[in-house]
Amino acid sequence: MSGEILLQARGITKRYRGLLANNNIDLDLRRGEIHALIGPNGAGKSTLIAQLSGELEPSAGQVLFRGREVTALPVHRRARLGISRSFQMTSVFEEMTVMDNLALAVQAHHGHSFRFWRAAHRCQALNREAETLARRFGLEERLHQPASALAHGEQRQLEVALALAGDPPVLLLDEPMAGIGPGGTHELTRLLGGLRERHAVLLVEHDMQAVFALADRITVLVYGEVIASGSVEAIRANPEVRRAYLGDDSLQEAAC
Amino acid sequence: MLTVTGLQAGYGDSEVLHGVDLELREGEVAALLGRNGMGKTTTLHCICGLVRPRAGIIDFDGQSLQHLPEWRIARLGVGLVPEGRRIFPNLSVEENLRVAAAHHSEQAQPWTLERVHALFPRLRERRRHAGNQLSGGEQQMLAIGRALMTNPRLLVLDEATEGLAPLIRDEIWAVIEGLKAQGQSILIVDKNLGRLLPLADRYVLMEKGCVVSAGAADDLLRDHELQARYLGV
Amino acid sequence: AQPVKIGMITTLTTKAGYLGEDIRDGFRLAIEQEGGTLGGVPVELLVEDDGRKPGKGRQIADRFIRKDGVRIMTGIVFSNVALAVAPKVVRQGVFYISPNAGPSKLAGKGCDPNFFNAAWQNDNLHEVMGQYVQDAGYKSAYILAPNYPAGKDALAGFKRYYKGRIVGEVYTKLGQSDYAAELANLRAAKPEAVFFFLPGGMGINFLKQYQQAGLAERIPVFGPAFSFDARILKAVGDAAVGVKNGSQWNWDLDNPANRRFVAAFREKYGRMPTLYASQGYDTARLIGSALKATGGKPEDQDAFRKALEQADFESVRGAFRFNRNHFPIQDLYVREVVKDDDGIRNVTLKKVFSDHGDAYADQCRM
Amino acid sequence: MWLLVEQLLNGLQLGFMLFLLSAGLTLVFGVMNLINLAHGSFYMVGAYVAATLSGAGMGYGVALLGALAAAGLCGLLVELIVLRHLYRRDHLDQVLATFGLILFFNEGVRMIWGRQPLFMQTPAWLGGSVELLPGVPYPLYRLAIIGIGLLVALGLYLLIARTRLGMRIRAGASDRQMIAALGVNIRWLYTLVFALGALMAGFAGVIAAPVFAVESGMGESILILTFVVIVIGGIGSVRGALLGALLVGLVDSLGRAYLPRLLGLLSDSEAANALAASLSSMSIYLLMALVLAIRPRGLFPA
Amino acid sequence: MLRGPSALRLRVLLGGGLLLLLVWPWISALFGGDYLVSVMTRVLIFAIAAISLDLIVGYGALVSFGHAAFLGLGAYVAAISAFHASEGLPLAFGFSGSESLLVNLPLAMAVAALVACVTGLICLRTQGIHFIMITLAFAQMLYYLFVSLDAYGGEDGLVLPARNSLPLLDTADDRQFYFLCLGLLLLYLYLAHRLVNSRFGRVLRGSRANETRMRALGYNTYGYRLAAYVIAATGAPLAGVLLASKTEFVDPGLFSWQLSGELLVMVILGGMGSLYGAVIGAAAFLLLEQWLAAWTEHWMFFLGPFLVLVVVRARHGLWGVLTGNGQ
Ligand SMILES: Nc1ncnc2c1ncn2[C@@H]1O[C@H](COP(=O)(O)OP(=O)(O)OP(=O)(O)O)[C@@H](O)[C@H]1O
Ligand SMILES: Nc1ncnc2c1ncn2[C@@H]1O[C@H](COP(=O)(O)OP(=O)(O)OP(=O)(O)O)[C@@H](O)[C@H]1O
Ligand SMILES: [Mg+2]
Ligand SMILES: [Mg+2]
Repeated sequence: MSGEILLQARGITKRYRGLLANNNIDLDLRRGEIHALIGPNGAGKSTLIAQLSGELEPSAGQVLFRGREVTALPVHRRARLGISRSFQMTSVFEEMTVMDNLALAVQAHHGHSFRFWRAAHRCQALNREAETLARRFGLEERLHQPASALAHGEQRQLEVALALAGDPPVLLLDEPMAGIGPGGTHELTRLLGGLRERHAVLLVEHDMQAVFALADRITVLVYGEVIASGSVEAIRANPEVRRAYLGDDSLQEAAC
Repeated sequence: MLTVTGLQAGYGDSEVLHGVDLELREGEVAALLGRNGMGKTTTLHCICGLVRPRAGIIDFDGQSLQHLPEWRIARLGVGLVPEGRRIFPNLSVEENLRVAAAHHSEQAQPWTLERVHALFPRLRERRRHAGNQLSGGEQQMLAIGRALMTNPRLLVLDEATEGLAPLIRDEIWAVIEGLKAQGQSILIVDKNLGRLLPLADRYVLMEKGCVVSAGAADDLLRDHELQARYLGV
Repeated sequence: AQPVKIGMITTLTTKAGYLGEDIRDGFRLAIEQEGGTLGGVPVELLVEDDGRKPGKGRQIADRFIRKDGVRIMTGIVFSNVALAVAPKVVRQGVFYISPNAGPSKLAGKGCDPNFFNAAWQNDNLHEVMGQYVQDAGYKSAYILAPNYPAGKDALAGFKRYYKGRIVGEVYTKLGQSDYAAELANLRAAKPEAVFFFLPGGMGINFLKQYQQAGLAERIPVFGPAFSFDARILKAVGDAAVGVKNGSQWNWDLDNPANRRFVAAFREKYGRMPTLYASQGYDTARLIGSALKATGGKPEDQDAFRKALEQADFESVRGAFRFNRNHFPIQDLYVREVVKDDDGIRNVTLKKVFSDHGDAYADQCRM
Repeated sequence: MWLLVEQLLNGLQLGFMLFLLSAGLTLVFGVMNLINLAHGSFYMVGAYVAATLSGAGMGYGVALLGALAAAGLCGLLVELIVLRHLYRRDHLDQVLATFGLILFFNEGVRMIWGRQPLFMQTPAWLGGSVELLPGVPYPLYRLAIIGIGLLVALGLYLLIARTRLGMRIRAGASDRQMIAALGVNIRWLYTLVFALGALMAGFAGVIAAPVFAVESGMGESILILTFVVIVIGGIGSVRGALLGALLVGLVDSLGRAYLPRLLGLLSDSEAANALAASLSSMSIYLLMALVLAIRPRGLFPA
Repeated sequence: MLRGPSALRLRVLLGGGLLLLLVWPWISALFGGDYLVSVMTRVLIFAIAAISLDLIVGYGALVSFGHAAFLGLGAYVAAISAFHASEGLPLAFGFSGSESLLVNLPLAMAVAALVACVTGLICLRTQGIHFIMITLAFAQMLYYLFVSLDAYGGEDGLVLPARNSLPLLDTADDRQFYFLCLGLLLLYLYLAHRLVNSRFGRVLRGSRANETRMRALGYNTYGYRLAAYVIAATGAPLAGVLLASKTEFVDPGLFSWQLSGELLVMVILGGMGSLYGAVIGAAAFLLLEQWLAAWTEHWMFFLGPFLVLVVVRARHGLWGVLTGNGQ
């Protein structure tokens, strides 16, 4: 609990006509910490991520990055500051190759792209970084295939890889494990675990095995409200959380 | 009820399935397993007519499906819960269900809007929302509900519990168990072996577009070496 | 000997395609009547569609001259195409004899020894209506035309001879189809007469809607012949009956050449000739007269020009000669649209101008 | 004062006329996600067939039915032969193909009917005028257009929003394969919808024939207007098409009616006159640019 | 990316095409005079316009239905500038026009860039069909503006005193003018090629494929799009100035949606997103139109189905057919 606070949500509220999707949510993300956000479907997790990343404008509340208010900044400005996200619904560049996908993500972190002359695919710096990323996610054999030709699980891996490009300090991961097979889940868990030192990670995930293995802190969202926040043990033991979200046998399930 | 023999299929120049065989009897639950990208979805899509097989026979109660268009197959009673949900974003939740309503099997107790609402009360609460205004999990429920509304004789579930909260996931498993108990035939792809295998009658294990092992689900449940080799667990 | 090539650039496509068609058909009729010759000289007619686009017209002219070695050109329907094509063509020593478009620029300052117009100067048919409406004693008029140079010229031409009060002068969008708003304003302005110049489909739309608005019985309509040729009348139907329009020609003009032309045209094409057809026919015969006089040698420019200037042919509109700017001096008539057993058609009402020239000849330094 | 009312009516009437065309276009475009530039061709076919039949002495009813059948049939054939292959393609492929169809239809009509415009009589029972306002007769036919437009709007709305057919159509628009996997014969469904759209265009053609010149190429100038309408209204919504059409109709009519006068107040010169003319020509484009600048997805995005 | 065998095919195609263009004047001399030179000059000019359109349509998914407006602007700048120079009338800011390409070309591009900047700011707020229509709207406004510019001929258009000139070159000579156009086309093709393969080009393609993701990655897609729009808009006046010089005539028809539509047709017909496709498309469309029109006056009746056939049969336009990437 000691790392520097990178991203902070203060009193975030989001209303969709009659529906209160987020209600007065406070949340800190610290460097060196994986903060898991769990909650039933429709609790408002993705909505919160969208507000932290800037895709959605909160109805009320503020988002602070390193103590500076960024609530009014558009998505791309926040991404430049180093707030990066992955999408729950896979969102990759379908007709481009895996290589181009990754290179494009890397390129975003190499200053502006108003470079009209030199051939982009010859830029070794970009290519190397892209290849490294591909290797980390086991996509190296797929580098020259269009993303649309990847199986669902591979696309999910690409999705997370795009978010990780350029080593952004804040990572907002919306169900990175979803769609990834049992074996892949293990590897991804290891990979995310390795991110802890240098990043602040917000992890939304329904795979409790992964959450319990990774999270330093867990916040539980139900019907748009935070009902609990604390260590893994505290949350696992919290009867309210069990009733609203975990259910009773989820622990055995996770164990398989 | 369903017999697939020598199924080959691919996309463009690449061949993805190199001869898949599988079998499912009336009232059974079969699990299709394999790591990412091994061809599970492609197999299911061939059965449902979304991908045209290049070779092989798909026999569904004496009807061969491999040349039929997808809507004919659906009318024969194959209901699909697709990977990635594929909810109609511009229809309301209720319309998503109603648009699918049909009776492709003569069930004593057909699925109706009420029964689906009873199964997933959340869908009743959200019934006026547009499909794209649902959370991921809600969409998943809707996709299952939608497939049930066609009253299929064979329900095909592709990663139906992806992205669901544990509690809901449990519910879905319970629903699947309930469906099985009612004699619904189900072909299912899911990564959650712990829940799937005890429920399934038989399994088919795929690796790079081929079936590497098949048999009774209980056997696989006990065979940890096989699991480790082909599923990485 | 090689036949003399005549290049015809005209508008066959777009909504206005039938204008070019009639010019072409009239022209062809003349050739056919002389057994493939004009003035006894074998000719070959090359026809191409300009699609009403000036750029395309220039392109075709280019091809005619360079590829086919054409020395005589004709055919253009629209002024803007003519303005783009004709000056360039005549500069290269080719004769251009216009069967239709006669913009003021080419009649005045921009006149050229090699440019002839066998039809009229654009303003003529408006001027005759101005004079007629003036003579008929209408005290006020509402006038309208599309917002483009020919439209402005049209209203200027009308006003040159009409001295009554103009209670409304409206420029509409080119290609407009709905005129309800203009008609409502028109009704409110309570004019005694309406003069309009709306070529092609625009005129059809206007007249139909004019009648539907119940104005036809109340305020008489006047216009140039362009909106009242035989083919348009078929499309307008009863709405045109009673309208008076100005023209240099009509099917009932009583001269032998015209009688022969009308009969032959009807026989060959199965329809009444229009003014455009008559112009195409006359143009062909004018060229024929010059070919005859020069023995089929347009290369001999001075001789050929001189022969054209003589205009030594029997025009279907009676007396015909050229002004010093190579535009016609001719009689102009007012026709009335009537409905009788032969359908809806124009009958000649009155000769308004005799030997009428145009307002721009003085500016021509030639 | 009455003049203003009359001009408003004119605007409404023009709007409904545009709506009749836009409705079919928005159906095909918004719902099937297909850009069909040849929509105007069906309008033309409708007008030509109606004019021909009524010219041959048949009654208005026969002409109407014949025209609808012809336009619907054209739509059917076009869908079966060409567009069926293009649903999954880029919009621009559809643009090119339907552009080709325009050329084909325009020239085809010219080859069949010749180059001169055709005539169609207003049906006698809709011929006269009614005195809506004291001293201001209003053509009955134009009133009828308003009424028909309203009916069509209502019918279409009900079809799309309330029926199962409408639901299926909309579902197919977003995920063709998925709706097929639920057992809907999407091919025929789309053929049907397309033919329906063509039919509505043909209907608009029949309505327009007595008012406007029936000529080859009559579809294109109005097609652009129609696109303007559905873009302003918001694509794919019948409500948007209706409001867009009315807005365009009003702005265009009122612009033509009052701009010259307004500018005339400022200065009574040729220049003011010319300016008014060009401004009123531009008015609907100005309107569209304005609407889209403020609401980039139109007024009522579906 | 092209697959192995077609890479060779590509070289052969490009080499052959270039060779053909280089010797074209002599070929056409064999076949009845230099008229064919003039035809091909037109093709080259439209190819430039089509390439500039392809830059945004094929790579940025910005389907402009008003691209002809920039072509028209270029043409009018050349014409007006020459008109003032020859009449000796001052134009603006103490500038009294010029008949030199060296002045008019940059001037035309600057004017187009300026207009593109202003309209682009508004147009790019929209997407898809809305973008198509709002670009059309601006082009139409320009069209009506020029229709009502009586000083420059209004609807009748304006005749240039002569072709714009260049030092060391006699532009009035058709062959020299042909090679000028060819040179500019090749130069422009090269520049465009560099552009689409640069980092900027990649960003453009990314924004086309998935804008949400691009923004989440940190790209200000609006800015890049605007830049692309302006860049494309400065290419068209190049063609415009040349076209005005070639025909020595301009008219508001250059702004018409029909011409914008034809440019789009060229790009799609040739195959979007491959710059060579735009060249092929321009050539195919213009030559086919010429040839068919010379053959029958009902040429549209045949051109239409041909276009349909290309779309239905070939996925990536004529260029796809040529390179064997068609299906
Ligand atoms: N655009 C929208 N309009 C109206 N309601 C919306 C909209 N987007 C989301 N919602 C509603 O807001 C609630 C929160 O959605 P959100 O996607 O944040 O849930 P979530 O916690 O991410 O769920 P899941 O775990 O299933 O992905 C849901 O009930 C959803 O129906
Ligand atoms: N649309 C497509 N085009 C080309 N190749 C594809 C396409 N869809 C899938 N593939 C390829 O087919 C193979 C099998 O894919 P499939 O989706 O059947 O795998 P899967 O077993 O369902 O994987 P996952 O668990 O990740 O969903 C993969 O290698 C993938 O790259
Ligand atoms: Mg979510
Ligand atoms: Mg799968």
